[in-house]
Amino acid sequence: MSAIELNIDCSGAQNFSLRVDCKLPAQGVTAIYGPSGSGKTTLLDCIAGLRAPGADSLIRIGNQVLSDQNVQLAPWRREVGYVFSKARLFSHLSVQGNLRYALQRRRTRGNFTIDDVSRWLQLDTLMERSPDSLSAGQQQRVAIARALLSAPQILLLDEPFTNLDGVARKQCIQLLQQLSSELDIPMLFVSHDIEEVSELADYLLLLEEGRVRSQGPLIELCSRLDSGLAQEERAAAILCAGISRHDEEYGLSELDVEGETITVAALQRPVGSAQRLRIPARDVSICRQRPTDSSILNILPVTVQEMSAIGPSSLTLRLALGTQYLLARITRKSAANLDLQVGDTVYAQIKSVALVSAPADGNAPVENL
Amino acid sequence: MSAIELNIDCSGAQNFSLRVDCKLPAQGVTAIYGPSGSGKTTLLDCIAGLRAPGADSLIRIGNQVLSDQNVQLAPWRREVGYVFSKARLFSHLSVQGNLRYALQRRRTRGNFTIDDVSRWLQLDTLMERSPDSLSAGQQQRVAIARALLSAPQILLLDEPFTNLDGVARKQCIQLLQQLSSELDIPMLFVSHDIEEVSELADYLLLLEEGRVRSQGPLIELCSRLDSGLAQEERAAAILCAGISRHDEEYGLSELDVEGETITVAALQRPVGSAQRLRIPARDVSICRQRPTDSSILNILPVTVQEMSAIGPSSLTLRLALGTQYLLARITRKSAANLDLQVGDTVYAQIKSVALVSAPADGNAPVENL
Amino acid sequence: TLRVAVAANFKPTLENINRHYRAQTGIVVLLSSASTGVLTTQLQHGAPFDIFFAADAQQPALLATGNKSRTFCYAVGKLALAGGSIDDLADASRSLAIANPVTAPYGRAALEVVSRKAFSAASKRKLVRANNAAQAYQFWYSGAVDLALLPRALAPDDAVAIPVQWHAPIEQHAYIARPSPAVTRYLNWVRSDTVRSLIIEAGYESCP
Amino acid sequence: MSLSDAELNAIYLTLLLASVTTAILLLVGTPLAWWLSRRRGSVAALVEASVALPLILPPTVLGFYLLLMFAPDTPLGRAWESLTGAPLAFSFSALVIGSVIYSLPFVVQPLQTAFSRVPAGTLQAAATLGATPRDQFFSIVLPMSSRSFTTAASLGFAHTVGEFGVVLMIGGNIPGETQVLSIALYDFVESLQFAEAHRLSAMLIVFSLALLFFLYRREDASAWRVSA
Amino acid sequence: MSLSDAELNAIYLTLLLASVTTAILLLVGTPLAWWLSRRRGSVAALVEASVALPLILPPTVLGFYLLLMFAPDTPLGRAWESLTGAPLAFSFSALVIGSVIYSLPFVVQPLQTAFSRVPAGTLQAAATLGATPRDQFFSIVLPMSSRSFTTAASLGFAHTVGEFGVVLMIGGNIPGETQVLSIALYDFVESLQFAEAHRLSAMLIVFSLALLFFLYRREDASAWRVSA
Ligand SMILES: Nc1ncnc2c1ncn2[C@@H]1O[C@H](COP(=O)(O)OP(=O)(O)OP(=O)(O)O)[C@@H](O)[C@H]1O
Ligand SMILES: Nc1ncnc2c1ncn2[C@@H]1O[C@H](COP(=O)(O)OP(=O)(O)OP(=O)(O)O)[C@@H](O)[C@H]1O
Ligand SMILES: [Mg+2]
Ligand SMILES: [Mg+2]
Repeated sequence: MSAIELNIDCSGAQNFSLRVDCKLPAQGVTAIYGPSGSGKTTLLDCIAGLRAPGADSLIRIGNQVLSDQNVQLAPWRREVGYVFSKARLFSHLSVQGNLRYALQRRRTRGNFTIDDVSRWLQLDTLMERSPDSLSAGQQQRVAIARALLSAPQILLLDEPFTNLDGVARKQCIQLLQQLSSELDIPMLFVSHDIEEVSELADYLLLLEEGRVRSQGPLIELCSRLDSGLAQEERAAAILCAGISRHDEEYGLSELDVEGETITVAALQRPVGSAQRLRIPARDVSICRQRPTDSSILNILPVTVQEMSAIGPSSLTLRLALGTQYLLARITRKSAANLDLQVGDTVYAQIKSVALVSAPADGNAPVENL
Repeated sequence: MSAIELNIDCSGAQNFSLRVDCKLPAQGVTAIYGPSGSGKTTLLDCIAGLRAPGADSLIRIGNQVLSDQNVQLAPWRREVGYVFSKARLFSHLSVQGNLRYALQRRRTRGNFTIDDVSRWLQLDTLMERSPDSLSAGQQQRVAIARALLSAPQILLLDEPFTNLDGVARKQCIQLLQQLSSELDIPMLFVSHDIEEVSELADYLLLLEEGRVRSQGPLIELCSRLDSGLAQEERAAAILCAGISRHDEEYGLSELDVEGETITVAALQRPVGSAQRLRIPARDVSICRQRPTDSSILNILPVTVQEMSAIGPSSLTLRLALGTQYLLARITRKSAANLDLQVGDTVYAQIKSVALVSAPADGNAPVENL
Repeated sequence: TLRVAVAANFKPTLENINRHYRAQTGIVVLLSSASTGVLTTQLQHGAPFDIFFAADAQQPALLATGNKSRTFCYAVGKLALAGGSIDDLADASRSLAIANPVTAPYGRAALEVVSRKAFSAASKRKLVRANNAAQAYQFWYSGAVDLALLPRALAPDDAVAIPVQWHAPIEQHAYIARPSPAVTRYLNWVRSDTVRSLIIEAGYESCP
Repeated sequence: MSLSDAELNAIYLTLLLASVTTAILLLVGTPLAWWLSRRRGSVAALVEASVALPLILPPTVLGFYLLLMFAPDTPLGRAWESLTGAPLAFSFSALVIGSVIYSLPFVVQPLQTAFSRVPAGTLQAAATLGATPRDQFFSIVLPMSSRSFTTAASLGFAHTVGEFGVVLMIGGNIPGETQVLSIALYDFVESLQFAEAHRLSAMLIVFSLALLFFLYRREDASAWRVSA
Repeated sequence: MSLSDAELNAIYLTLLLASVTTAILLLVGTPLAWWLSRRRGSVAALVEASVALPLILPPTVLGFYLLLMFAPDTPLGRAWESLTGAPLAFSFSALVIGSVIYSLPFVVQPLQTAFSRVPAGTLQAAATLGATPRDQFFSIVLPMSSRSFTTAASLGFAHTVGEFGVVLMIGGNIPGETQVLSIALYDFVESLQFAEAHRLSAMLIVFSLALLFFLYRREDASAWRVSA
């Protein structure tokens, strides 16, 4: 498997410095997550060649070296697509002009047209407009379209969805997911929104004060109680499942996870396809006995594997479901009431409507139950 | 009660036009919510005097007319604080220079200093820096500080939290809440994030294609199934509660809502204080009988008041709890299984950890259970 | 103090004259030089000059509007050829600079010389017109032209004198702009034999 | 290399003229450039064209027309004389006025371009903070255009130092009053005193180079710079 | 109002000279301004100062030094003559060279200011799309500086039309070859033919005003404008 290799030492203002030495997968989507000022943008800038890291730094994507002791490829040779956090459109060109600019300089990969991206991102009616007359969200969409059209070897996205509304954000996420898998372009994307991250990313790089706090596949990192992610208010576990049945009567689909069934809103994909599920820790509750007269459809037998305190009043539980893991956040009081211990087998109730599904491979419409 | 009166007709590019005729409360926080390109920024620009609406337009705040047929106050006379979606800092001044700029032109209200705001927004270490060398989130915080320092009569915020990380966002929201109530400055804020909206706003204005889709107090609008908000994936109801007891052993506080008890993470406020609670619809499940061995602490008896289909597979329920309302999202299948009917009395289970509390009046630390 | 305006080509000579005057009387004379045309225009519009030494006779006459008592001849100019012999004037391959015939009397005279039949062989040559006599000298000095027809007063010592009959006499007149005792005293000095010999020494002839 | 009294005087006059002219140019040119940068349409275009006009007239000719305006028997000349008691033509004041008119485009045009490039959003931000247009101008536009002020001032200053056609015509080359360095230099060349001319030119060049060099060398402060 | 042949010729020569000079100025000045706008430090400051230098020498004096350089027995003069077969001094080419040197600062300085104001972020965006610096320059910097090109070109053009000291010195006022309009006009004033001078000036002014007016009138397209 080819990798993105980063060994970067880059200093910023005051005594900030970015010091990163890591390998990231060279396919799929990697999220860069971390507090404001932790060096996320600096990292992308270094990869794009817009900031010059220290002379010993190494930046390699697959077998292409972008920068090492000997070579420092100029930004325009790096075949890097970059969606900046402020759109940075060319104000002297129309929207179409901006897109055409990218197209005229496009690299070999990819063969979609301006029409394609403008359909994907709903830019048709904006084509003749000047960037200055666009709303913030419209500008952001044009910037994404422009970066896509340049058919890069890798796509860098700096908080690309901030100005988009819920619907547009969803569409964008889905689009990028598809493109990443269909065109095999790796993407690095910066976000402050852990939900966004877990919907789009396969791999995660956590930055803190210019250092790597932790890194790993999203699924693994999400359910690890020591990764920092489980501490987040919106912590969630990711499960891999397969579609086992469609229930047309109620507009539902059933998924198989480690032999158990999880019911979600109807998926438009054939039985047998793989599917990723995101299950927020706060949507999971625990009971000793399987409830019978509840609106909750998804109740899974799990084993308490680990318990970790979050603040003075709550606990995060790591629950084993076969070889996979769920997270649950409950109060210390409930844990005491239930007399919960590591090793106990309990039922995890998941409000089915809380399932957020991210297709593991393209095409499935992201519809939430 | 004084009001903000808006009667605006303002045309933009192509055939977009903003046509708004509404009254908003002149205190507290009003959120402007709507899809990208629906005219949110245009509305703020009109209020600030940065765009000139049609000649018949009326903009009045309390008893001060900013614009009508006769007067059109210039932007610099409007005493409007504006946090733009792109920070728009003065690049020739340092951070401190930017803040001082606002201070030197401040209006009569408010008497906090640069030190105060820089403490609130953690700008101390950035004071000497040039805006260009700040990260996106740092810039945004400086912009908020600058607008606050100008001690405006009204504060306009255009997606002010987009570049902030989770922690900073929370702090900012709390800060603005406090300032709004302590200094009695009304705020209009634009956001794409319904969670942000329901945490901060008292009142809501929903825009769609330049028209008011609906408006009203957040609490009312949130629980109305026809407002559009209940359709959102993240729909939530807001409840007003009072603190009734602190449970020191488990770090919890008990709240009284319509005679029922809701348990949340410990609140640092005296028994008797009022407290707002946000309860996402997807966190509420229904059962016919009160479960006994569950980790869920909050189980309330409610009456099904209304049921409305969301997509092919789910329903949103409006549940009456005394004079207030809860929302619950369940699958059609569950409803069928439970044979749920309007008028039924059932138990609503709320995962206590899902409670997001917004203090109705200042000071309480926002800690989630 | 006296303010005296002087055409550029006479300036070095007049400076010399004034040095003597100052040595004798202690009176400082302020010299302002420019082209005759400029100075005339300035005098027409109130320039604060007492006396004006022009490079020709017309412009003082113009200023005096017929009042002969305000003008007088102070020198007669001579031409000299720098850079070659008289025969070279007939050689079209040798470039020649003259002062502008439209504005400068020395230019007019030089044109008359060049137009003589004897030099018609070179009538097709490129005639470089300097703004004034001094510039014609600069052209020659810089090496940009081979020959220059210059006022004797400006020409280098080895320049060849041009016979005065070859062109109309170049009478240089002065105009008394603001008569006063000081002016009269100065003019008396200018007309003295000492000065006349200084003028002749500088390469002019005395007035008829 | 010693200087005669007349030369010292000329240098003094030149520096005085150039400084006064540049100061006035900035005072007059700045609001004019600001106005032009805010306005579009025919009136502004006409004003803009008129500002550039002095450029296309040869300086002596421009000087000639100015002389026609300044002469004691014109309305302007009369008004000036009755106000100040001294005639306008051939005075230092006339030189200043002439130089200002002549060098105006060199100051107005760079400033206008700079002003029109201050982002509208930045000014809007200042306006919402309570800055009146006047205040916006002084607190935002001016400091953001400082580089163009250097350009404008140095072009204006240098051009006034070097300019001689207008000065000669309306000043009359009077030593100690209106004889500036450029005219003195011109005089040397005209009277074929080339050695003197070389000496004066060399001085002028060295001095100006040094001045301009220090003007342009002002490094901008950011030590940390973005590449690309 | 009829024109003599000589005048028509002078007009033609003037327009030719100004056009050629402006074209060369833009060709030479643009890369120079670009280089200066990207560089900081002493070398750049020195170059910048040198570009501004021709301004401070009176045109005739500048012309005199240029003439010394152009004469047939100088290296430059010799090289030119052996290349083109004709002497450089008093040729149209000499006029062009002189005008270019004299007007260079008016073109370089506005362009340099404009170039240095193109936002770094915009160029970075272009670079990540694969634009080489050259490409960035032509596709981003040039179109974004169009307003400054108007300024630069009009200052350069107008200044060449009006300039006569240098032209007179190195051109030699040869009718049909180097006698441009400004010299013809100057001649009228010198020889006190004021009526002729007025006529020619009026023509020049009307023509230039019209030209500049149309140049400056180009409205920018946005009908929709933000106030404040
Ligand atoms: N151009 C610059 N010059 C100097 N220092 C900079 C520059 N840009 C950023 N920094 C500093 O480097 C650090 C990291 O900044 P960076 O922009 O990479 O943060 P970030 O993780 O992208 O934050 P955010 O989420 O707020 O965008 C910050 O302390 C910032 O102030
Ligand atoms: N300066 C402008 N000139 C012309 N049209 C504009 C301008 N700014 C915005 N518009 C148009 O007006 C409409 C509303 O824009 P506005 O910026 O108010 O949207 P918004 O609700 O703020 O969207 P977003 O959430 O994307 O920021 C859009 O169609 C937009 O293209
Ligand atoms: Mg960033
Ligand atoms: Mg907006």
